[in-house]
Amino acid sequence: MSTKIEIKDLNVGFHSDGQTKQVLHQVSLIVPENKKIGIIGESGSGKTQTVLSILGLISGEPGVISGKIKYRDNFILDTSANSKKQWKRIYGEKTQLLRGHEISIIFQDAKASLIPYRTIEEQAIETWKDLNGNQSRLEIIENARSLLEEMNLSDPERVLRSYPNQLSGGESQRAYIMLALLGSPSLLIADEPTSSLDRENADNLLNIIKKLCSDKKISLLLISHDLRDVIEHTDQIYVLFDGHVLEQFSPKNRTPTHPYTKFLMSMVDGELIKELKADPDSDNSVTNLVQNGNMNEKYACPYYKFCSLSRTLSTKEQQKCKNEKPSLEMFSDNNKSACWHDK
Amino acid sequence: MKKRNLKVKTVGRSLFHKTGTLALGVTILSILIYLNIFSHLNGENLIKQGPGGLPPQISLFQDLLYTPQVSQYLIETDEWASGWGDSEIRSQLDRDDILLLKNTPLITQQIGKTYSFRPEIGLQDYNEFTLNEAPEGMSVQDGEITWIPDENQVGENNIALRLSDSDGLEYEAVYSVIVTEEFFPLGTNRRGQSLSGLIVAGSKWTIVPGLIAASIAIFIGGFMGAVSAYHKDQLDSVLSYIADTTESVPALIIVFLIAAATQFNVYYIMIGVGIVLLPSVQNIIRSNTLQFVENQFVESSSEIGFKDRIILWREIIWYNCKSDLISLATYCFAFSILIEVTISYLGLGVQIPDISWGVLLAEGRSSLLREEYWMTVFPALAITASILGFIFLGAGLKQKFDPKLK
Amino acid sequence: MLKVTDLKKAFKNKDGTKVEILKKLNIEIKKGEILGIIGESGCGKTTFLRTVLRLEEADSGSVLYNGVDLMKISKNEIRNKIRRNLRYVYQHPEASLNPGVTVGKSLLNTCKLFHTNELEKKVADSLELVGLPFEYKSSFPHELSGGEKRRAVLARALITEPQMIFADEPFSGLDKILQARLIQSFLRIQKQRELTYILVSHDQSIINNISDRIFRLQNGILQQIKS
Amino acid sequence: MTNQLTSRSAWIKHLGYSVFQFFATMVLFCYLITFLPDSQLLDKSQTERFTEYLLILLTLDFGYSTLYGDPIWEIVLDSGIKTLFLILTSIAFIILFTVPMSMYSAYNNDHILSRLLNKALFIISSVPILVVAIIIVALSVSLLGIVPEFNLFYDGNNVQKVAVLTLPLFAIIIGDGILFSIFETLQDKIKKIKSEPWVKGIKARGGNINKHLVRGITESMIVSVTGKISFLISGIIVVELVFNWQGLGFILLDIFSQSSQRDYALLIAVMALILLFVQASGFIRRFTIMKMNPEKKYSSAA
Repeated sequence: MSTKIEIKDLNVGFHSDGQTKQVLHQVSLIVPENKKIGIIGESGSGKTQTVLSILGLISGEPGVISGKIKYRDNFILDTSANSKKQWKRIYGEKTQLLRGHEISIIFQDAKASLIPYRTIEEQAIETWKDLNGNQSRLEIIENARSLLEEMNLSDPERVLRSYPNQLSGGESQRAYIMLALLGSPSLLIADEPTSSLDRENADNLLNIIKKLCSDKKISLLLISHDLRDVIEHTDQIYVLFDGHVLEQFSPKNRTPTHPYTKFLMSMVDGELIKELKADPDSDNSVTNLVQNGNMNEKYACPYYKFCSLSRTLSTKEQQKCKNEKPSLEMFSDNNKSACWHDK
Repeated sequence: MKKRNLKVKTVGRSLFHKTGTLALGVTILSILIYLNIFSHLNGENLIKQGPGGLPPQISLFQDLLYTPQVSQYLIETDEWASGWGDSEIRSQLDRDDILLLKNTPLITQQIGKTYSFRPEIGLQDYNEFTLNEAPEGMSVQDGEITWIPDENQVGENNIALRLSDSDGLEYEAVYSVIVTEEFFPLGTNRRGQSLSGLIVAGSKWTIVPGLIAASIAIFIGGFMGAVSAYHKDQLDSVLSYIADTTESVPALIIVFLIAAATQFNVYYIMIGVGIVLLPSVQNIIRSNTLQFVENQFVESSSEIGFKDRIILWREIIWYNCKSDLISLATYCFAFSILIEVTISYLGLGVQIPDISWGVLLAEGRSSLLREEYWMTVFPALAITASILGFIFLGAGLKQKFDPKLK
Repeated sequence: MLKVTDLKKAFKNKDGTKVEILKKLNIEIKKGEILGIIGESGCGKTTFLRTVLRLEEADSGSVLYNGVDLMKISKNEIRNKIRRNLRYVYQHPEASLNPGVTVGKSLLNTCKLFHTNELEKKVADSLELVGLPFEYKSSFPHELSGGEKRRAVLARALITEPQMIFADEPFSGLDKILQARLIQSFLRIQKQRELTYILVSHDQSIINNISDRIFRLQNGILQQIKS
Repeated sequence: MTNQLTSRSAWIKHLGYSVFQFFATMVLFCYLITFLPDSQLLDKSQTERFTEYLLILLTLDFGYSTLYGDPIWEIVLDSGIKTLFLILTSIAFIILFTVPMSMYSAYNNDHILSRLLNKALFIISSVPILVVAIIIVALSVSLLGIVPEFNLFYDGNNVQKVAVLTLPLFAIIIGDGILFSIFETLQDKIKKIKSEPWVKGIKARGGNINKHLVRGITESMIVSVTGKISFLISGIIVVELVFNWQGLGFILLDIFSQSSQRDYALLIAVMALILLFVQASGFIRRFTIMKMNPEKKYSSAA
């Protein structure tokens, strides 16, 4: 089936006080047509940069260092094709065309992402004009109201006419999603939409997004730092840690192998906490959360410092973790994981 | 409680190198304090008396700030009156015909110091010049005039240089040198008072008035701002309304009013300056305190067991607003200098027998028309330097005490 | 150890209608246990904690702590005697640390309120207890990371040797690894100091596994789920 | 309630605030001038003087000026226009100067040039307005050979006319740091807007943010300039006196430096006009804030 977005070996870095800090290392990602893909990653894992690179919004120097991004079947970014100046220009132009029309994004805090001094109606019209759509005002408002109704909003009329600070949390979320879907995009990126919500509100927000995407044939790229969001609502999950893709698995068979994903699973299911509760002072392999190696040294495997699996291995195997970089290609069936010892 | 980031609104910005500004501020402040004490000790004999309107005796300043009068004459002999006496006729030459002296001569000298001047002659080919008229003791050696004035040559001494060009025409350039007993580095005003002495005496209005204005503005303004922000009740809206009203009246009018009402007593006027500055201090402290009151910080402090008084005055004001208060205080000092100079210039502040930089500027204004710039330039420099000193002091101290910038 | 009977609290919102947040709450907390309270955001769990500790005045009901009814005694008495034993860790610790002063100084000021001797030692012990290196004594809150700030606030709460810790969403908003380590420290400290925890959160995956007894707070009343 | 109704009542509320503040200040002013010692009015008690001044203020019949002879209305209008000219043109200059500069330095703020710009402005702005004015006069005398006096405007050649008009404006703008403070507020506003999450949202939706940036700048410009009017007028009074510009400041000084038979009616009239300028700009300021942020009417919901 045709792919919507494909990222191949993407490297992104930033200058910070002198040296260049690389944020994304050889990240590869495929979002197939009409599918829901999840990215799980904690703060500093580079998940936001991956999303921004698709939209061409990475600011700062040097930004995108190398890599390829393909949208449908033409390249919007190909650093190997031609000179830096040329591919940067093409990259800028193509993403400019995609933004809003083909790909749209909803950020973390819905209420803060709405224009404070415009009513929702005015914002819808402004968004539509920016995309130089040709519909008249009435059509746009009608379009917006039907979108809001689809998200089972009790009184779309009142929401359309009011300012963001008059709306409740749920209402501003739905209004924000409406604005994103107004340009009828073919790919919706949701960047941590549930991070300030409790479990229940998060679930019904994600259900709304899932329903809308499947009805309108929009493929979804969901980014979250909470594993439960991604497990229940997506078809394929990429695990990001410190700019590296550590694992790619589908939640159906629920058997991730990489120690980091296992650690996240144990936190979500609570086993680790049960063990900690049983004996807080024990330091068996699982509950020993101490650091491997020393703090500011760089190791080949990005997760080595926190990896509880490597503590149980012989020093020879540990050397492998420290010096040879595990790559995503070594995989069993469709569960790719970048670890030497987890098979 | 809504979580709000703790961006504290501060006055001024860290534009400059931290220790540099502080060092500069401290040096200027210490100079001012030294001048204050020095002028307080010397009192009367601080200001030396000399000839009126004397340009600065430091040669660099004199060249920059004063173009001396050099009158030029064409000398013709009148055959008819050959027997009768002075047969020479001087006809005035103005600058546009020819310029006899290209460089400007020094026109002042102290007793006992050697006066030397090497004139650059404007004529193309000329035999060397001779001194037609000169005070005793002045001699010319290979094109350089040298002379050591003694005590009975004090006052104006005319010097005339006689030149003749290739085709025999004779010219004369006449200028005068003023000899003084004392050394007047920056020259004197119309009444012959040494400008450097006047500036030192005038410096007494830089520190003390600022103290009055700053203490009123900082203590009362800070108190009102902190209390009204912390208790956020009816008091808050009343105090803010008063601050808004006081701020709506232009500061200078309040100062004029108080000056006229208290017969130009500068210390009362400084109380007025304090009142004028009070609203801005109050608003800044109020907005800083509000930021703390609105998030959990105050409640968590009271949960720990601190009394309200301690939370407001130590936890919020002393720990966090100290740097703002300091930079506001130094601004008050700078503003009080500015106001004192302005009202003294306009005649509503320090009156004539007394001395202040504003009065000097006023005198300097009239001498501007005679192109005597030193009476304006030096007081202006002194004022700007002291104000800049306080502002740099404020910026430096603020960076030193601001916890955010550590 | 702490018995809450018939606690009631209602809010008047803008258009005058009364909203009953807490309707006749009854709960008894035994010494040394970890009690978890789950509730959606906005169900009044923070109000419950604040009214028990009298940071907010309840409408009616009594809170017995070792026989003393906190509702009856004066604010000063609470501040001098009770506050040191019942400590409250806030939801956003960044907002409860004084940004203008070093961590060590904050701890010292808190310690000075209730103790007079060996202040420096107590500060060093509490830092070491929560797993913060000693050098952090002289660093400012804005120099600390999210996890470290939470540990500094915990150190400030522990310095007065309390018996009970009320914590509002102590672990939310942290990376899983930091969260695990913080939970581990919480549990170790509880073992070491025989503390009683009252943890309030909307995140069931932590509360279910960490607490001995769990209550759900819904439309104003507390139901027990697990004992 | 429809939007129009709420905005009209808010409009009236702001107007009421300004009018009340105007009268409160004027009454206070009338009371304060009773403290001015006046050898001619020794017999009159303060309360009598106060009631007399109040009467003048409320009935607005100022009659003839004892200082200048002709009717007060004429004097105040004539010099009022001159001062208003200075106020408006200096504001225009400030806007022309700060908007491009702040746009430039906000867009490339760590650029060496914009940091230099900040530093230079910071130092220049701490030079008091009096000193700046006198230096400008000194320069104009030595370089242009013109003594900038107001009457030159009538009988001088057009070079002198231009000099008489523009030199005071430079003094007003450069002196007392008004330029720097407005430049700084604008710079912060631009940076703040660019970092707002909803601006990033618009960019991500392919919209352009320029109209929001322009809107933010105009609002911040109007609010900061009108907020600084009373500070600006203080500066203008000094410049009027240094450049002998017969505006309201000139009259104020004449009245205050008199020691007896002060022209109190003229003083009240001049003060009233100055306060009118201040209150008008205060009203514009509050009105702009209300108009530019319509959501402020509704307190933020849960």
